[in-house]
Parts: sequence; C-alpha cells; structure tokens
Amino acid sequence: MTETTPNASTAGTTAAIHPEVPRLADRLVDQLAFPHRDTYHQMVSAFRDVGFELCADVCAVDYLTHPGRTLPAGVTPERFEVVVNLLSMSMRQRVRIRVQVPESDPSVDSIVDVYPGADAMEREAFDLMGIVFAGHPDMTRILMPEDWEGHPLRKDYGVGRVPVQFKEAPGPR
Amino acid sequence: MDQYLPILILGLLGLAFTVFSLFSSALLAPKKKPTAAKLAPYECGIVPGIEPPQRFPVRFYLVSMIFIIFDIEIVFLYPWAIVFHQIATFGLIEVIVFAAVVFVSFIYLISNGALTWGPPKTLQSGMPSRTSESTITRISASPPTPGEAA
Amino acid sequence: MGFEDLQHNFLTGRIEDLVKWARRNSVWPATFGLACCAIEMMSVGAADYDISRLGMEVFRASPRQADLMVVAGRVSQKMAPVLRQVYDQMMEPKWVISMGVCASSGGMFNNYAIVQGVDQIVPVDVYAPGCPPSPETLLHAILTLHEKIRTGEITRRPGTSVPAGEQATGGWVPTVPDAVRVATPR
Amino acid sequence: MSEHDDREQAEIGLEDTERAHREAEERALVAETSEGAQELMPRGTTSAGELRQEVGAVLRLPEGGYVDPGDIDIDRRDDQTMIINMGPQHPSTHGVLRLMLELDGETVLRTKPIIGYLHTGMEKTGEELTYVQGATNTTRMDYLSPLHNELVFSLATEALLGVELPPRAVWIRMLMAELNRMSSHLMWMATNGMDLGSTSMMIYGFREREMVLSFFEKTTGLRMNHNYIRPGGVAADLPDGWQDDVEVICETVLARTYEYDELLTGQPIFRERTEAVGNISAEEALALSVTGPILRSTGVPWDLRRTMPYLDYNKLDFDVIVGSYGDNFDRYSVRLNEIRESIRMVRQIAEMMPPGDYRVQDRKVTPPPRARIDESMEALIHHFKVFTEGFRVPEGEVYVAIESPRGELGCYLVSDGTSKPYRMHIRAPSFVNLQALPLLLRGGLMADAVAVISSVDPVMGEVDR
Repeated sequence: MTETTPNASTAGTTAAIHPEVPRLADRLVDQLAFPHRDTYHQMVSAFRDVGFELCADVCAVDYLTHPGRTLPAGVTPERFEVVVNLLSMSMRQRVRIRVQVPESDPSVDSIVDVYPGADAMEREAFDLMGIVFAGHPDMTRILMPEDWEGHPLRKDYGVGRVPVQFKEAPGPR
Repeated sequence: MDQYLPILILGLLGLAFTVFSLFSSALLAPKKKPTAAKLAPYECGIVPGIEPPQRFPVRFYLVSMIFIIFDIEIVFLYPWAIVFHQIATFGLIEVIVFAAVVFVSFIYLISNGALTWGPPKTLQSGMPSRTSESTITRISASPPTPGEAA
Repeated sequence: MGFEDLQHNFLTGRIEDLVKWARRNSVWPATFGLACCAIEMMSVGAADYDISRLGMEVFRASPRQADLMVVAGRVSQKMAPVLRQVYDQMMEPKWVISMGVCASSGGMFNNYAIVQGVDQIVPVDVYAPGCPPSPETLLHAILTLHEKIRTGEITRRPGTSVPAGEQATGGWVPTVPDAVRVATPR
Repeated sequence: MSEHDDREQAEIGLEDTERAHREAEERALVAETSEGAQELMPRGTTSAGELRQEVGAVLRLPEGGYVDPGDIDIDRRDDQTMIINMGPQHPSTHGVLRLMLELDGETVLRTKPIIGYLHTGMEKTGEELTYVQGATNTTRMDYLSPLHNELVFSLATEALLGVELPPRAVWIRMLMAELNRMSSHLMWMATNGMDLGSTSMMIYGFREREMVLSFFEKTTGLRMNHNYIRPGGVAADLPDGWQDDVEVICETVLARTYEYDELLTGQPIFRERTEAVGNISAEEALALSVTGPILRSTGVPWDLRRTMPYLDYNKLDFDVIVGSYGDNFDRYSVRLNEIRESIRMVRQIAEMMPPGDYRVQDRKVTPPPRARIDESMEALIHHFKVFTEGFRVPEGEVYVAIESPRGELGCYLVSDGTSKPYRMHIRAPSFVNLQALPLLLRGGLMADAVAVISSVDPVMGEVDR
C-alpha cells in the first residue's frame, strides 16, 4: 500500500517571495495520498497533527464511465472516489487524499470530528453523489429538495434536458 | 357660534375622507375569494408548520409600557398648548413639573433594564475607539524567512 | 365652445383611465432577487438607472404591499413552490416581469435543477431578454408593462357575458397554472 | 324539533367537512414548502451532534469527550422559544439563503442555514460543455466576481494542458481580477451599508461600481458574466486608451473610499452595530475552514496572492490586510482597505503591462484571428475545430485555488482525455463561510443577525452552484 506518510521534512518548499517563484504548472504536483477506506480517518487526523490546519475541500467523483485512470500500483480502482483537499498554512502546502469507495457499499468515515468545516461539504457529497459518511451528525440532503429521489451528479443520472420545442408550443394560457 | 363652524367642517371632511378611503378599495380592487395561500401567514415564502408560541418574553411588554407613558403625556400637552397664552409663566412651570414626574417613571423603567436587550458586548471593555486603520496590520511583501509561522 | 373643443382632461377622463393612471405610476416591485439578474435589478434601483422616476423606487420586502414581482434569476426546483407561495400572497392587482432568459425559458441551464420557464408556475406579463438583461432592457420591460396596464381593460363592457368558471371581476383576472413543482424528465 | 336538530346536524356536518377540507388544504400548503429533515427541529427531536452544529460549538472535543445535550441546553424551556424562518425571500439574506433561527425573544439561540434554493446543477452542466465553453458556465457561479470564476477554470485547464501563457495575457488577467475585486467589495460596501440602515451608502457604492462596470463593458462587451478570461488567454486585447480609464477609476474610487470612511466609521450607530458583533477566533475559523476576509479579520495572515502566488502576483508590491478582533468592524476595515490595495496593484499593473500577444499562439487551443480565416484554409479548419469539438486535454486531475474576494476559490478538474471535463468541482468560499453562521449568530440579537449575514458576504450563486 503506497501511502505517502506525512512528515515535516517534505515540507521544505515554502514559496519565498522572490521573483523566480516556480511557475504555477510545475508547482502543481501536490502531494497525493491513497489510503484505504479503513485507514482514511486515521490518516486525516495524522495529517492534521503534522500541521494541515484547514480542510479546503471534500468532493466525490464517479468513475463509472472512465475506469482507466492513472492510479499508483496497489490501489484497486473503485467506482466512487472521495477527494479530500487539506491545506497547511505553516508549510504552505496542499495534500489531496483520494479514497476509493466501492459501488456496493458507498460509505466512508466522516471527518467532521477532525475538521468541523467538512460538515456541509460531506452533506453535499451525500446529496449529489450518494456517498454516506458514517458518524456525520446530520446526514441529510443540502442542495436538492427533500423529496428528490436519486443523486444527480452520478454518471448514470440523466441531465434532465427538456427537448427544445421548435414548433409553436401551446402556452399555459 | 360661527367660530365653531370651521371645526365642524373639518370634522366632517375628516370623516368623509376616512369613509371614502375605507370603501374605495372595496369599490376599485378586484373581488377574489381569498384562497388558502393568501390567508396563510407570510414567513418569507415558507408556510410555517410549527405554530408560533403564545408566550412572549416580558421585555416586549415593558417597551409598550414606555410608549404608553409618553403617549399620555402628549395627550395632556394638547389642551395645554391651546390655552398656553392665558396661563403663560404658570402654565410653563406647571408643564415642566408634569414632564418631570412622567420622566421619573421612565428613569425607573430604564434602571430596571427595560431597554437593555440582548447579550452584554463581550469585547466592550478596554476597546480603544477604533478607526478603519487602527485595528488592522499591513504585511508588506518583504521576503519572509523560510518556514515563517502563519 | 362646443363639446368637441374640450380637450381631454381630468373632468372628461373616465374613472377607469384615472385608476389605470394611478396603478401604472405607483407599481411597487417585491424584492424577488434570485441570481445574477438581481444584481442588475439592484443597479436599476440605484442612482445611475434610477427607477424611482417611474414611481417604483421602494422595493417592498413583503408581498402584501407589492404590486409587481420581478422574477430576477433562475428558478430552481426547490424554489418553485416558494415563488408560487409568494405570488399567491400578493395583493391583486399584481403583475409579473420574468427578467432574464433563465426565468423566461430556463436559459443555458437546461437540466434537472432549473424550472424551464417561470410561466409554468405564475402567469407572466412581460419577458425581459438578456443574460443578465442590461438595466436599459429592464427599464424597457417596465415601460412595456406600463403600456400594458394603460391599455389593459378593467371594467367589463355592458352586455358581454362572464365566461363560464370565471368570477365577474372584469377582464383582469389572469389564469394561474396549477403546476407547483414541475417534474423535468429524469 | 327534530327537523331543527337535523338542520343543525347538517350544518355541523357541513362545518366539519368544511373545516376538514380547509385543514387538508392547509397541510398540503405546509408540505409544499417544507424541507423535512433539513429544517431546524424543536430541541426535543434533534440529535446531540446536530444540536452541537446548530449551536455552533465547533472546537474539537478533547479525545473521548462526550457531549451531553444538557450542557448545550440553553436555560430556556422548549415552549418559551420561537423557531422562525429568515426565509428564502428576505431583504437582508443577500439572495435566496434560508436561515431557521430559534429565538428567545430577540436573542438568537440556534441557527441552521438551509440552502439549495438556487441550485442550478452547474457541475453537471460543466460535464456537458467543452473546455472552450466551460468558462461561460462557471462565470455564473459567483456573479459578484465573475472574472475570478473564469480565471480559476482557465488556470485549471491550462495546468492540465501544460500550456505557457504569454506575459501580456497573464497581466491582463491580473488587471481584470483586481478590478473585479474592487467592484465586488464596492458592492459589499453598498449592501452592508444598506443592511445597517445607511441607504445613502447603497447609492454611493453602486455609483462607483457603475464606473468599474462601464470599463468591463468597454473591454469585454458585457457588464457581468463576461466569458473574457478563457483557457489559453483572454478573449480580446485591451481597448486603446485603457490606461486613462483605469487611472480615472483608481483616482475616483480611492478618493471615495475616504468619503465612505468618513460616512461610516465615525458614526456611533454603525459602530454600535458592528463592534463586538459576530466574533470568531482564529482557531474556530480554521476549524470551520473559513477563508478570505473573515479569516484575515481574525488575525491569520493567509492570502493566496501572497502565500501561494498564481499568475504574476509575486511581482506586485501590495499589503495583506489583517484584522485583530475578528468581529464585524474588522471585516469592514479589512474589505475597505483591500479596495485601496487593489487600487495600488491596478496602478502598478497599468505601468508594467508588457506588450505582445494576449493569448497563446498554439492554434490547437485558441482560435486564429478572425481575419486569417478568409485567407488560409488551415486557419478555417482550426477555427472550426476549436469552436465545435474543442481541444483535447490530456488525461489527469488538478486542483487550482485562487483568492477570490470571498476567500479561497478552488477548481478541481478531472479530465479523461476527451474535450469535455470528466468532473469539474468548484470549491466555493461562500459555501464554507456560510457554515460559520451558527457560531457567529449565537447569543446575538436578531438585528445583529442581519449585520453578521451581510459581513459574511455570501453569494448564493456560488453557494448552491
């Protein structure tokens, strides 16, 4: 299992304010981490203790129609992927934790007790992608109406496009 | 007798205006049986499911008390204003005494905390009078030493 | 000085024209800003494009005191019943301007989340095109609405019968579609 | 006698059916607009964890700490408090934000923001549009600073493409981004003044904003939703004589900010309603992932333009404004001084604007100039290909974040090698800043709630996406 364990030594590249700051493109190779679903929560709190103060983003991706994505060896590609983006202000670095979530049981531990700010983002991931976060205090929909069935951002969910009528459509009146 | 005629006309005109404005909306507005939605309480577009409680904190009641005190004071000032010239200095002193007495009850209400609503301001003590420049610091672009803590 | 030389003035005008003139010049919009069009609606209300010269200066927050609902922005499926509720709670006579293509026809968001055109929920009087409509376009829409009020008909001509199922309130009552949440195909 | 009773029975019967009918209609009405589990429930039926969120108790528990609802419980019994809606259609909620508040008289005890009333499914639409069209979709998210959304989407696309922009394109983007920050903060000054009762501030704020918008209209063709910053550069070069327009804007707005200072800062009412209202400490802000002026007002000097520079911000000399108390007044002074900093930057950009191309010359990414199409067949093919099928982006995923007027605006782009993004997720700063409301509003008055919502400056377009 390739896991880049977070250690302070890799945190050397502070972007000092000199004109020759590395170009955006080549500085973009952020740290990536691919924990397994069970060690995901423990890795997040490990990152927090090292100095990643802020959880910038939690989102979910559905890889139904794009299975062949580049993953490090040893990581079994699943249908869903929860992507957590942590930010360290002291080390001026970002890390992206990508967890594989199988389609059969789309659930993963919630990190609200480590980063309370992730509460709404996890509710949005549940609402739009259908991934249940175990241990989340208020696992309900956040964007869609309460009685909406289905999770819109899944790849097998239609766009819901209303065919544009070119003929004279009978108006409501 | 004739000096009271203008007052009578004024009274009639006032009455006529109120009656007209009351019935003009009934006359001109479209007649529609009010639907359930129109009768529902307006709460920013949402029809509230939970009934609002009947009990209200006592503070609202105290504020209405203050209003009533000053309202009655004004009512007494009207007749005083009409006869003000006849009872010149005596009238002035008398109304000042009256206002002072009413003011005492207002002071009592204030001391009882009728107007101090909400939480005590936590940061109030030791807060220098702030301008939009005083409480901010500017971090200029001097190159920080690597690993400078946030 | 025959009757013909009398020029049209207050005395010779009909009461219906008087009422229409009064209604036209004091249409108060309800604040129903949803998305980007709401920002343009606010700049129409501000100093540069000033709608207070049309008598619409004050944006009434509660529908009880508003005459005009400017649907400014895209209407999502979750917002549709609320919009319908606010429309129902507005006092007659009331008008609706559908501001922007998102309100008029769903605009560029032809997907599950947006109601494709607000006229599926409330009867619309004037559609203002544009994304967002520039303040001039909104002013033009408001003037079109004024024209519609001026030439609209309030009292019913004697002898024309009341069509079946409609109350006898003159030609004014718009027919309200009963759809509240419009289910777009999954 | 009995016939009298029958009529009475009939009447009562009629009355019952009438009342039953009305109640059924009433219930249907309530069901239409109610959001069930997303709403704020009376304290008896909410779980301890949810209660903690609504009360805004955020700081991490000591390991193994147990929260019993007793200690969070406010010393009010259930029937004395009132749960009301500061609903979607409300003058002071800056769009269609619905706040459910539990009030004891005028004091706010619990808050639950209910959002989604402007959900437009933009991330789903983003997967339908090609990379060339993507900017038109993201620009409608944060409609107060549309150029920042286009910028973050273009930067993410270019990071995946690995394409290098000519310097002029980079500097034009910085110019437009900073002008957009000015117009967004001016809009905030206007609505914040209006919310606190100074309607003249609304008129002044919009008057200055119109000047910036007229420059945008001159350069990009539109007052809002410009689609000006596209993957591969910008849509068109700056109009000639743009330096004088920019100089006029900078000069006037700078003088006006001192007028706003005079109008608002000294005013006792403004001071009373903003000082010590809506306090948040640095630890709470970091725990809630709050970014932007709210985080800087608590004293944390984190501005992506300085700490993780994108475009050429490291070549500009500007100050990061940091507050000290983390209350409304600090947020106001942070934003007011950020307008002045933006003016300083715009002036430096105007001086150091490099000449050259305003977009990448690689014909696979950007269409050829219009005149070339009539001359060369190859240009016509490129033009046709870019605008119909769009360019292909190599497979991969990237997260790019910039500093929008509301905080860290990030774009997570996953591409599967085709010409349409496979997944586009926008990290909206307002969406996260809004979750700090329960903490900010707790214990304050209803009037403070209005002031705090306006100081958080949420834009519902990017909250609901």
